[in-house]
Amino acid sequence: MKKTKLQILTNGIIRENPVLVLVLGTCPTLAISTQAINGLGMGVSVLVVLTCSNIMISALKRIIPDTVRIPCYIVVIASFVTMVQLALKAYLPSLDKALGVYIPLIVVNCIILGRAEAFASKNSVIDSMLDGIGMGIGYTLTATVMACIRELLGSGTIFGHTVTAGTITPFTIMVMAPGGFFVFGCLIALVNKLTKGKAREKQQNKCLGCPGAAFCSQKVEEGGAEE
Amino acid sequence: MGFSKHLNGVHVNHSKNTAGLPIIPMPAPEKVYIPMSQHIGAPCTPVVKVGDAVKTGQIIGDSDARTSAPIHSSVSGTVEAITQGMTQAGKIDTIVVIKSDGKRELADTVVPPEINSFEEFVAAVRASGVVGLGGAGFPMGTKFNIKPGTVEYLIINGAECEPYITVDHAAMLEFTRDIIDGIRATMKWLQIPKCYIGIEGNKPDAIAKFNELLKGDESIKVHELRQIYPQGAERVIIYETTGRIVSYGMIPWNAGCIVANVTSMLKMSHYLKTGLPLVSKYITVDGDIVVHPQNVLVPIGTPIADVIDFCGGLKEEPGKIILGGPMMGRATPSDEYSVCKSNSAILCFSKAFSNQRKETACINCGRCVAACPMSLMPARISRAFKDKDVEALKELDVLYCMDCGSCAYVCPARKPLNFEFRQAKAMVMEASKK
Amino acid sequence: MAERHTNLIVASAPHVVSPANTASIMRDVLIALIPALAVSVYVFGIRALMLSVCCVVFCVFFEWLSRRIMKRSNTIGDLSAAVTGLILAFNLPVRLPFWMAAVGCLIAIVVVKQLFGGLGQNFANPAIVGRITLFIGFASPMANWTITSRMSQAILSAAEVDATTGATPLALSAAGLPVPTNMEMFLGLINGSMGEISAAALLLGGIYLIVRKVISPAIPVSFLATVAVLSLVFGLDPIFQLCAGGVMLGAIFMATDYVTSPITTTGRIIFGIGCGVFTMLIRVYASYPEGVSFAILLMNILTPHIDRLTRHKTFKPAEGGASK
Amino acid sequence: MSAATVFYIVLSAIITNNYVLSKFLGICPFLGVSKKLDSAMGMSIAVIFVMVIATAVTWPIQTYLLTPNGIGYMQTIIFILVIAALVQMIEIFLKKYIPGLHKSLGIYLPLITTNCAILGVCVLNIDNGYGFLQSMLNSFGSGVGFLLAMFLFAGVRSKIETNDYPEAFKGVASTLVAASITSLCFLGFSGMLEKIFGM
Repeated sequence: MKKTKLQILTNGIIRENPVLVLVLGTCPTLAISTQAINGLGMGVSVLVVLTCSNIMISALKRIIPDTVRIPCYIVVIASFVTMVQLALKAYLPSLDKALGVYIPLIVVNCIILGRAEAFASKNSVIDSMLDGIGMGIGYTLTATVMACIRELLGSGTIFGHTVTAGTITPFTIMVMAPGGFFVFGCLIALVNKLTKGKAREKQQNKCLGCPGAAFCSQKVEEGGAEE
Repeated sequence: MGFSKHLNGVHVNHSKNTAGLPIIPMPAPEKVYIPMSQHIGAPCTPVVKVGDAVKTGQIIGDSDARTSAPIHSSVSGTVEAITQGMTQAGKIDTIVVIKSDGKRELADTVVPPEINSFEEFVAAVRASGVVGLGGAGFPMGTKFNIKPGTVEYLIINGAECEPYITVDHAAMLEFTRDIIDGIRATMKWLQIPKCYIGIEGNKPDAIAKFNELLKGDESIKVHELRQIYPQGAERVIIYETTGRIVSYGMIPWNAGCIVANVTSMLKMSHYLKTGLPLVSKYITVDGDIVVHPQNVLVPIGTPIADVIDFCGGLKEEPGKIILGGPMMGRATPSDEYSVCKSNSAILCFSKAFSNQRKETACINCGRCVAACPMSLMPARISRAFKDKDVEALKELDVLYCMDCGSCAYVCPARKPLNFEFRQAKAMVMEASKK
Repeated sequence: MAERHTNLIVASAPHVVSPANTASIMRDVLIALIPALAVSVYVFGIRALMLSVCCVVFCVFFEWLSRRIMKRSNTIGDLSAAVTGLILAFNLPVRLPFWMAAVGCLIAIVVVKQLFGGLGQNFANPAIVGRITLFIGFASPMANWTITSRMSQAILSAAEVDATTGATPLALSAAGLPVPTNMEMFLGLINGSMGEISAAALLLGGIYLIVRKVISPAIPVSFLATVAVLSLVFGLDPIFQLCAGGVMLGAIFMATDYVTSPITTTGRIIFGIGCGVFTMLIRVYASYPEGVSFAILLMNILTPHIDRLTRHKTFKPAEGGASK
Repeated sequence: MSAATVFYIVLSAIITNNYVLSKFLGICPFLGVSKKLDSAMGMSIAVIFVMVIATAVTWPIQTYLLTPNGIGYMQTIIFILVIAALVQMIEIFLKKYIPGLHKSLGIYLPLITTNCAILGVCVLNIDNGYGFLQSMLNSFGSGVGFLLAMFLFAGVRSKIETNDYPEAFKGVASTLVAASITSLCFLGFSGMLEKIFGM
């Protein structure tokens, strides 16, 4: 069944949300979601890199030889990441500082390589762009929502604006590592609940988006690599 | 002997209410229902016809199979029917129904056997119809049919570790001499140099009596067992008396031992002396609703209900009737079934007593681990069983479980652990067949 | 003809069971906690009782609610939620706002226990995790100690100097100030978390549990012994270290939680030693004054490995055949 | 560099700044390969191996090639390519010369290229201004920290894998909650190393 353009765009927002359904890009999401602004910043950075690299890879898909496609994808992605990194450094130095090492790590963010391998290398430039935007929005929304929850509970603010701070003692553990894992787990459970378990089936089938699937020929565990 | 560690077990309330009571013979009932399969091995075929007159001790069923034991009439009278019916084991079996004439006349064949050789001894043991009377039901003639001189230890199991049951105790006090004679005959013909009589420490009078009669005999020793369940389990009593370990899939003979129940030994001894085969069984009748708990000598084939009536009946509607001890015995669905060779107790419990198990979640308390005489990890086996993880079950040695029920007894979550393990064992066997 | 019974109950052997069941075990734990609760009410006043009741009620309520939302059987009858509530209360300072205590109960019961499938399936002790999350999440209210006139002179005079801290004996010791006498420490005339102040009362409860065979002495003994030995190694007063902070409460009531501790005696001894070592390491070196709960949580996490390595060897001949 | 500094760098990378549980690097394998202890350990050892080698290669590249030539901004591209090439080479090398090790680590190696902990440690070594030896120690410590987290979590998962979770929490969600509780206990050690080594 061929998807319409709109479906491609909205696919990534809920139904195949890269973070909550495909469980990709967990590391930066967990790490930077302590403040809503960081979540948004990270989300937009990923959105930009994802869309650009999707377009580029889709455009180059006939030129890139199959055997070395992964290194090529990496070079493309790394170039865009470097651009974003330099742009942030120049125009939003405080955000760059807050996101720190996680900006260069966008290179190994499984979402981007995963979409390159799973979608952009097989679809038209327009479709790939829409997919990139959709997935990027899905990622941005998730990172921002998660960051908002953690910031509200852990510091009593949202985007730095006081909400409950001062009236209710903030539960600071929410902005620490355990809070990150916990809120993430709860959000995934929420999506499971909303999609009545359909999301979970996709979570189990890790290979759907795992870039490792491209390299990996053997089963690491059950539910490891297929194809 | 080079062993110091004792096996684990559980402290069970002994509830030996009938201890010290004499064994009262029960008169022949109106009819006896004798199933043709009362032992492990091939079932017997009836050798009598409907309408035949039979006498007490006459063979009514026999088989040619190596592992089997003949079955004798327990009363004198006429064969009323030979039918297919349900037995207490929950199986359909041939049942010989004999209408008693009330006289219990002995058959002409009841004469002491003449024994001059090992072969004659084994034949006599087989002819006595004795099987493992502690509950196992393994034919004694088959057990003794080994190459003489290959066994180092004869172990007489007088542990009677199950609560309530006291018939072995009573028999040991009443027929001490006969038991010793049986042991000596066995040791002589099977060329066994050493014998241990294992008796649990809660029967000091029996221990004293044996010690008194065995004074000066170094080859037969009484071994006082600790008062902890299950000392009477075969692998446990072998280890506790000799320090030897019988592995899964092995029989005691592999470890140079033969184990016999004390009542089996007594019944065999009686046969050697009088020629009267196993036609009646000592049975403890007890439980919270029995009017007169006591030890009874019951003709085999007597319906359970008749035995209960003989003990004054029940105070209230029963919830459970258990054949055997409360730890390993079988709950019978109906009291119409008849008493078999391997039964040693009939325990009747009220509904309130019977409904005491409500399963909750395992809390990992470790009581089962501390209780298991085989040093298994019941909590983990239960988990692996729940996960249907055959590999883990095998690795956890579930096959070594001997179904003693210690784990389920102590479990505060009331999990039917040994029942699960029985199914787990079947799963492992099934998997290894493939 | 005798009366026939053909509808008897058929169930698998064994047909008798030991008297202890989950609820009776939990009831025993609750009973064992009473002396410590009494001391706490004596020292801190009636709010100690109120906070305890609050925690128990919230825990039981959350247990009931979460089971209901998950459409599962009601399990509040096994009293495990009540035990968690009371132990969690014992880990809180007496003036902690009720709503914060409720957050702790929510984490303990819902997040740590019911999310993992309920009683017996959690890998970390609910009360411990509840305490740690409160301790880190609400750092200053959780360190807001209360001084009452029934406490040791050392604490009262320290409080006069600096009325805001109301320091615990461990904090006094860390600051190099005079500490309460060992007798005062043992009896519990000190401040600290509500239920952990009185070593005497907790020991009384522990002895009750051991006598009733609810807990095996393996974990408390190895835990306390390790703390004592390491105190000597670090040149500290072992009695003080044993009575201060949450060691007694942890060793007797939290480390012994069946679900989250090893199942064999050897495993339990290793577990207790591990708890003792990490407790002392954190006390001596880390920035937190107290390490009992972190130590127990770490050992909870290590428990599957301990269990794996301390499995009983099946009773069978070494070479697989019959041994002679 | 004193022995105390060596221990401090290694131990703080293992415990207080644990890559997985406090810096959230390498979460994918932490969640994906921790089901069984064997594979968790295999993966961890492969990670330590690659981390150390990757640092040994990237640190000199940055210090002697990129920085002097003013092309520090090429860091990301160069590093990821180097790591990818390195992993390939290690795999080929192992396959040819140490087949035994290849057999046990081989299947994990390809997955490591995109393990963000590797690139993360290389970049952080530069960002933190570590010297070569410090970088190597930090990489080794970080790898061992990853191993420790994997070891602890594999135990936890073996215990809880077949629990009766609520419907919505089956799968990854409950694993994350378990990770949350596991990461709690690492917080208890904060400040400890500074005090021990007087940093």
